[in-house]
Amino acid sequence: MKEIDTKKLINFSINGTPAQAKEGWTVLDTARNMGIHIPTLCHHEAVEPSGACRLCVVEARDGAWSKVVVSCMYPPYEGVEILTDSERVKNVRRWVLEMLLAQCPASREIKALAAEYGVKSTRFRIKNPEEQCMLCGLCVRVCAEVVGVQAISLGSRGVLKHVSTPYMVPNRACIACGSCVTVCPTGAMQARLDKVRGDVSQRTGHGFAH
Amino acid sequence: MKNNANKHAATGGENREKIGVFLCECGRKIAPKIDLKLLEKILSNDQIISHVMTLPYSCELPGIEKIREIVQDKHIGRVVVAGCEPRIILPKLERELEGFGIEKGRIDVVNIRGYVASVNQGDPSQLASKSAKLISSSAAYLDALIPSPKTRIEFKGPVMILGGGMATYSAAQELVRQKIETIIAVYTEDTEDVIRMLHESYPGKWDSHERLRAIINEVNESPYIKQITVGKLEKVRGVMGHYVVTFASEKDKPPLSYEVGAIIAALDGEMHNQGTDFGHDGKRVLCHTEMDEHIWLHGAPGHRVVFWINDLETERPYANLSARTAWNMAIYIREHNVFSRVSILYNNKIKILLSSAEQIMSRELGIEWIPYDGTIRPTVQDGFITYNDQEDQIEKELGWEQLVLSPLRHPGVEQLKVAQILGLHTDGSKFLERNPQMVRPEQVGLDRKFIAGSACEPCDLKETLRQGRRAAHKITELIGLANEGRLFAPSMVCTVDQGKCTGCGLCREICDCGGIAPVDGPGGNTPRVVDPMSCTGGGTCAAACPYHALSLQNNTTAQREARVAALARRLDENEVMGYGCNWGGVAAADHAGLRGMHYNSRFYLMPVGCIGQLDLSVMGRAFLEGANGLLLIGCPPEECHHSYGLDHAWSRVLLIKKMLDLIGIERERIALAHADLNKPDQYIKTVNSFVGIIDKMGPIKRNEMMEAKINDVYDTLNNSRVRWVLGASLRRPWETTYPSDQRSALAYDETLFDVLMEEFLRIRIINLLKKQPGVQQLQDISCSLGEERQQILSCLKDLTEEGIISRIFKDRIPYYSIRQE
Amino acid sequence: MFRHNATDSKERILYVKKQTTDIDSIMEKYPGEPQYLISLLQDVQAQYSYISEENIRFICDHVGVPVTKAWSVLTFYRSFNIEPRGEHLVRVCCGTACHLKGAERIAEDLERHLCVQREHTTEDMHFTLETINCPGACAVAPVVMVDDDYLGATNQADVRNYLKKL
Amino acid sequence: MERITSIQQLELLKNSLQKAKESGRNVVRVCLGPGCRAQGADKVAAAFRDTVRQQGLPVKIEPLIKETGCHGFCKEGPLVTLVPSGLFYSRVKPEDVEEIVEKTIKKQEVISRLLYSENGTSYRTANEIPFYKRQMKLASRNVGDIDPLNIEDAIANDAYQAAAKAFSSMSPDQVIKEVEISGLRGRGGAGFPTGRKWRSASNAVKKRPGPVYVVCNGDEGDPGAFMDCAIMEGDPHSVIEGMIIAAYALDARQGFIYVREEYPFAIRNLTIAMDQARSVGLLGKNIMGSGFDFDIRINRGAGAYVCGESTALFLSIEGKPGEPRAKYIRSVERGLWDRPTVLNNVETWANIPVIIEKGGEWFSKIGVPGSTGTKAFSLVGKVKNVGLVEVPMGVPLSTIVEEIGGGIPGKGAFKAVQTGGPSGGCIPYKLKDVSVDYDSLTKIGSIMGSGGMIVMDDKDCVVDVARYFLRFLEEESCGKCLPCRLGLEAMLEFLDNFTQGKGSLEDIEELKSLAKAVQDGALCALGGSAPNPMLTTLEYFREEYEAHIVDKRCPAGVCKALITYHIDPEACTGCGLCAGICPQSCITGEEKSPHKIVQNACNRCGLCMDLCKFSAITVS
Repeated sequence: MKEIDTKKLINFSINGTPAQAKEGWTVLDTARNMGIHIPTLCHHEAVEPSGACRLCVVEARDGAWSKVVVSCMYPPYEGVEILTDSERVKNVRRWVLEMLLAQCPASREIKALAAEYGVKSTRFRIKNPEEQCMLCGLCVRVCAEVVGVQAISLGSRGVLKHVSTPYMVPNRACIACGSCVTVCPTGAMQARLDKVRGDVSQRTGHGFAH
Repeated sequence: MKNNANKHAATGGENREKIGVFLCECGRKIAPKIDLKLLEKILSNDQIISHVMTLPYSCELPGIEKIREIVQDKHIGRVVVAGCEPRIILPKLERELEGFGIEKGRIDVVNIRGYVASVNQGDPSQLASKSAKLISSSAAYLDALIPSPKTRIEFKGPVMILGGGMATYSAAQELVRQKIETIIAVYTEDTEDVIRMLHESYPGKWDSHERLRAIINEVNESPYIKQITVGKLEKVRGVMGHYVVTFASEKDKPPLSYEVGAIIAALDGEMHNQGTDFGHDGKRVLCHTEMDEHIWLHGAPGHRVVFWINDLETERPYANLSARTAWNMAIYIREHNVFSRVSILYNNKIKILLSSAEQIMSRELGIEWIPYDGTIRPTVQDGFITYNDQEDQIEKELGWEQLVLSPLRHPGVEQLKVAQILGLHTDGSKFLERNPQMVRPEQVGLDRKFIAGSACEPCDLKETLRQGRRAAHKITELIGLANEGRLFAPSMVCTVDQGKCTGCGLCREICDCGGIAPVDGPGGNTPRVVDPMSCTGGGTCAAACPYHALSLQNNTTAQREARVAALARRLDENEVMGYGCNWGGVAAADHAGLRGMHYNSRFYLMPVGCIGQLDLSVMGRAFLEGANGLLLIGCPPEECHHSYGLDHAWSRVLLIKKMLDLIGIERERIALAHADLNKPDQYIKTVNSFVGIIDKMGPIKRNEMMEAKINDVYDTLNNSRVRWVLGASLRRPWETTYPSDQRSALAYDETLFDVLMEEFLRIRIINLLKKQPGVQQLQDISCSLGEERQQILSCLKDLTEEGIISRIFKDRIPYYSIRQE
Repeated sequence: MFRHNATDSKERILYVKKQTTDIDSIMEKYPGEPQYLISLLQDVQAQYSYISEENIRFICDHVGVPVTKAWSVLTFYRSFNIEPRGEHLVRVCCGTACHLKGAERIAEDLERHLCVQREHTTEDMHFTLETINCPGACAVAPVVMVDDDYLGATNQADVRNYLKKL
Repeated sequence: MERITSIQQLELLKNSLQKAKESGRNVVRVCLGPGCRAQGADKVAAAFRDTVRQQGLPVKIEPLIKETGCHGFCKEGPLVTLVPSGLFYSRVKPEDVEEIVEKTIKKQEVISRLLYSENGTSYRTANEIPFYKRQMKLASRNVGDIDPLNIEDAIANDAYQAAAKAFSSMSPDQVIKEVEISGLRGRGGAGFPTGRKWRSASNAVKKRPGPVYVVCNGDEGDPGAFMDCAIMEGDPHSVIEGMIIAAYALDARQGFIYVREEYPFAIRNLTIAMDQARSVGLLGKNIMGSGFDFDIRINRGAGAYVCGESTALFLSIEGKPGEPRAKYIRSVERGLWDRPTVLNNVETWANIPVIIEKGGEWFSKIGVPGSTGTKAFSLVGKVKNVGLVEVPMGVPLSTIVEEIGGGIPGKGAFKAVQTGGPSGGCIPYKLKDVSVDYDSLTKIGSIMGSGGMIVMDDKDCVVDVARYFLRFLEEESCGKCLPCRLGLEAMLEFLDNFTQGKGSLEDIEELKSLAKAVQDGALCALGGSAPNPMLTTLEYFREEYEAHIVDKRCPAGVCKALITYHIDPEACTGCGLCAGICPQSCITGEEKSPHKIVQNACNRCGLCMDLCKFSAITVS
């Protein structure tokens, strides 16, 4: 358990409304507790935040200083002003969504979210029209943190990054619980699950599992 | 009926713990779709719920802090969170609330988001009332919990490594390095003997001799080691932490017993030669082990040796292993005899990976790798082997003076016996399966049995040694935890009530995780204990126990009955309930919820760990409390995470169907289905179709007579003889077909039906007599039950003889009454 | 075809022996802690030129890391190979200085010449073509490294000729 | 050598070693920096050793052959310096060695052929050469002088004196204070004041007692930069000493040096230096008998640029993939294994001993206010004197490029300088007088970065350079956050379009907006600064972008889609080489008469141009 002083309150503001947070809360926690909506994709309550999708960005202002931060990880401090829908923030979200439309054109969820921000189409090259995965890594984090088996991992890096199992063969460490499917924000894991778990009924002996 | 209501439900009594319910708004996902205000109001009328509250997000830090606060202020002991998927969020809640008096097992999460808000269309108040029913049933489930204390595991005694495989030494090395007392049971104490015998299981490993010698010496010199040479393993008793291992000894002496804390089985598989296939004669055409022996005796040959990797031709998947062995031997031969010529002939379907250093080595040593076209089999001739060149498709010949074939691998007869004694189910020729079951998260990473060596799956010596080290690592970890007092058995495992256990052995027979072990007790039968570190908590054994002696702690049949009763009582006539297993039905329903797929809102799903956990009594209870239909949704066939839960549920459902039929209720009111978590649309079809079936039939016409009959059915389901006979039909781990074995299916079914009828009648009579105190004539009984007198008479006779009822003659007419104690 | 004279082959064998160190002796150099995963992988890679499925399991066991974790490390870092590498490693520097002086054209030419994509190995397992970022020899850009030798201020023809001699 | 068990002993040892050094013995220093090595310096050194051994010279004359680190003047390598005469020979070949031994060492004659000459003047010693004249060496003070594999040589050159001073006469707090006074800013790129970093780490430990780590960032990933490599190779002791001092100030017990794998010699030299230091009691348990324990481990990078980012580097040391995490809690508070950690760049560490020895006051007077001390640069690209330079902060850019670097070679014209690697910006010719310090460079949109300085002439296309850096970062992006992984790809798509003559002027504004989103949204500095090269080139060379988009032409003649190759019929001798090698077989012509390129078959691979011996192939 982290040593947190739960009594101390931090006063700041979100979109001009006064907000109070306790130590250890993030901006997102506080905003949600107040009923303020911030869009997220890679955030899930059951696992640690990773700050990968950058959709939950907000602008933090303190006098003349201003910075775009991710609300799912940013700890508010006394007096900071948080704007959840400023122009800078919207600019980031719009571009991210437009690029996402090109990255995972097959995802209904992404399309719906993009439409909310007025992004209907994308100018960028669509590499794979079937793609749904945005590589937020939620499946990997759930598998490690909640299920505890670490059957999948993020392989490679940069544009080649992908969710995979070692040597691209079904991993026998997988317990076929489907938690990854349940948390996937874009529906991509549904298509990938069979590659991870393989043919469960044929499973015997030892695989890569530890 | 009322006296039945609490038959298997725990009575909370005076110090019943308070239950708090927390409802999540979950942003836009729950709040606007379900009228949470109304839901709060409905729930506050439920007597067992003492506090209801709505939170924006129960699962995030602000929400959790609020829950902690309320739990402490209001002295709440059990918590229901109504939000999203329990599979995902429950571990976090358990972790966060553990220090606040809410131990594992005292939290339940109801997925109103996935089962109500996002899949059902309807106005928010309707959805609120549906949610309320699910939440109330969950509260009843928690209310019936009698918490079991945590079991601390301690290791009493050293670690024993038996089986005599090569992994013995690597495991022992690791253990003694960690200063853990170790006993190794081997067949020979002589190091050189061990190395001489190495080729039996791992031919061609000359390069490893030195290393192996070093390991054995290190082990032997350690003060923590005790080496014993023993005979056959006779029996193993006890559970992890305290085993008694008994070996046979020479004729007149008593068997040797050792008390140990943990066991590692080092089991090496065997290699058999090809018999006469492929021209095998043991002299010119040999197998790997024979070649190794040949070199051992006569040195490296100075002629042309051809290794043919013929595993694919004998339909065995270990070609790469054979190729490695051949490569090792080839190097040795070339290095030790410059006049030798070595070629390795392999099927081009095998992918041979050589590092660049090995490629250079191959070239330097002049070892030829020859791939051939795998579609055509090479033929062995005297001095030649013909093969089809993959490049030009020409049949070519390769000359040989010695031809070495791949061996046939076998787990070994002795090894299989040892495995069997350790509680593993073995099948004649199959390699030992390790961890075939996929268990629930809290047990992930726990090894239930520690086995290392090529008897599990053919492997290299290095891999065997690795497995030995790994087993030792795992044990070291456990012992370390235990020494710190931090090693506890998982909370949801089976326990045996020794008072009820008769030692019939049914559970041991159907248990696949090897968690049920016999204990030596007085008398003829051997009562059972459960090794909590081996048990995977599937619970089908508990559901099968004829005497309710086994139970799944913190997740008992009583709790499930309470849940099913609470829900059934609240359901409207046109509503249908179902149980989904955590891995199949529930997961598929979660998935459907996630994707927002709509389906019939009159279906109520309850979660269960494995569909096999559902006792007959749980199913019966549903109908007893007013359900009109019960759907059980498990994993796809052969994909049960607890081995055979679905198959066992199948047998139980069939029995219920028979019972329903007996009392004139449609058989279709209970059904077994399976769902793949990744196919939510299939799940929806299942649900919609079942609701349709029930709709067509309408509600069960319940009158007093019918209620009494259902009650009798419920009692029959708890009858130990019925359960025993059913137990005979449950699928055993060695059976390879689903549904279970069909041999003499009809004869069995008839027997079962006879038993059912008989026991049902008995119970009806008993219940009738119980209900109407005083004495009754045969005629009255026959009349009230609507059965033929003859049958009743014989039954009455038996009951009287058994001393369950008493018979009084008045005017030479027998009057029957229940015997009062 | 396989005739060697005795002394000749003995020498060669000694050379070969030096090349393959047992993976166990590599692992013994490092304590079994997760932080040594990368160092171990590097040493194994240096020894075997690639990390095989088998070896990764040994390493993971030794440092106590699940294979999936090691897999993401393995694929994240560019210097690890999961398939055997060719006998000679041809590395074209694509650092800024070299880029300005036409490294890209040399890399393209090598792709054509060896009939292989960059980061891949020729079919006869002779050459592996890679691009690297900067070995620090900007003064003599463009640079191509063949195994451990630098070819400085080079051009397409020089590289081809050098490779021909190997 | 004996173990040093007290500070006095180190002093005595130093004095005796210095005396031996001043005895006037002949020394031959062969530069084995990466540049010289690539030009065959190792063969030169071997030739020296062979010759000396074969000749069996008398003890008085027999020179000591020292293989030193990079001397800086890589262009003229391999470099050989002779002590005590100070003669500086350049472009030495193994064949010259015998002559040098015969003439210069035995007879003190100068071989003028080997002296460096410029504009008709030849220079006898290094200090006279314009390249060295304007330089001031602090961080690289011993690089090129000492034999990095011999700790005695380093001790004779005052290594470990500063550590001794700190141990004997300064409190940990004073050490931090001294660094604060010096005004030293991190040399790794961002320029965070080192003293402040140490101070906050020290405070963080007080708040959360426990282990604290000292880390040296030698993951010099910027393509075209090799200063850190030169320091680690040439003077590993200065880095080790700097870390010891910081460890003393922060009471750290364990240090890490993270070195790129591409620098095998740096790894080797550091390892040997550390082994030697350990064996003489300057590292490890009970350093110099002071009772202070500190040890360092080397971690080899494994080919990931992003591991230069602090959080990624820590993860990499911990044995994980180097994916940065958000730095809302700074790494001095939660770094390696979640413990307070001080991470500095190689050059910063090398500066520490100087500051402790000569005082922060003294150091702060070098350079300009706000940017004190010196900075090492690797001067590469289209410049005459390619090499490693170290100058005081605040020197105008033109001084570095034109005076030290000797201007642009050949007919080219000075067009721009790219500083700060892929995260930096392009400084155009018109701003050539900008003072090279942290703040001035940031003001004009570039950054100091780790010190790569790439000079470009009119044959270099800025769009292509911007694209090159983006491409580089796209390959090196860890791929965790979307603005970086997708944003760089998207920006690259824009630039690809430009280099192919597609796109419109509105796209430039859109691109700027996207760049802003990437800057704002990216998780770490790699993504956040990735648009810099493109933004600065857009700012200063907008007309070149417009030429690509509107006129469909690449002024520098680089962008493949917009150029054509021609054969100059006057220069062509008809040797037929190009026709023979053309992969498309699109060059035709009779032997001994000018050839021609069939344009529609040409795929513009440039092979013909690169290989033509008569420079007959031109681009337009």
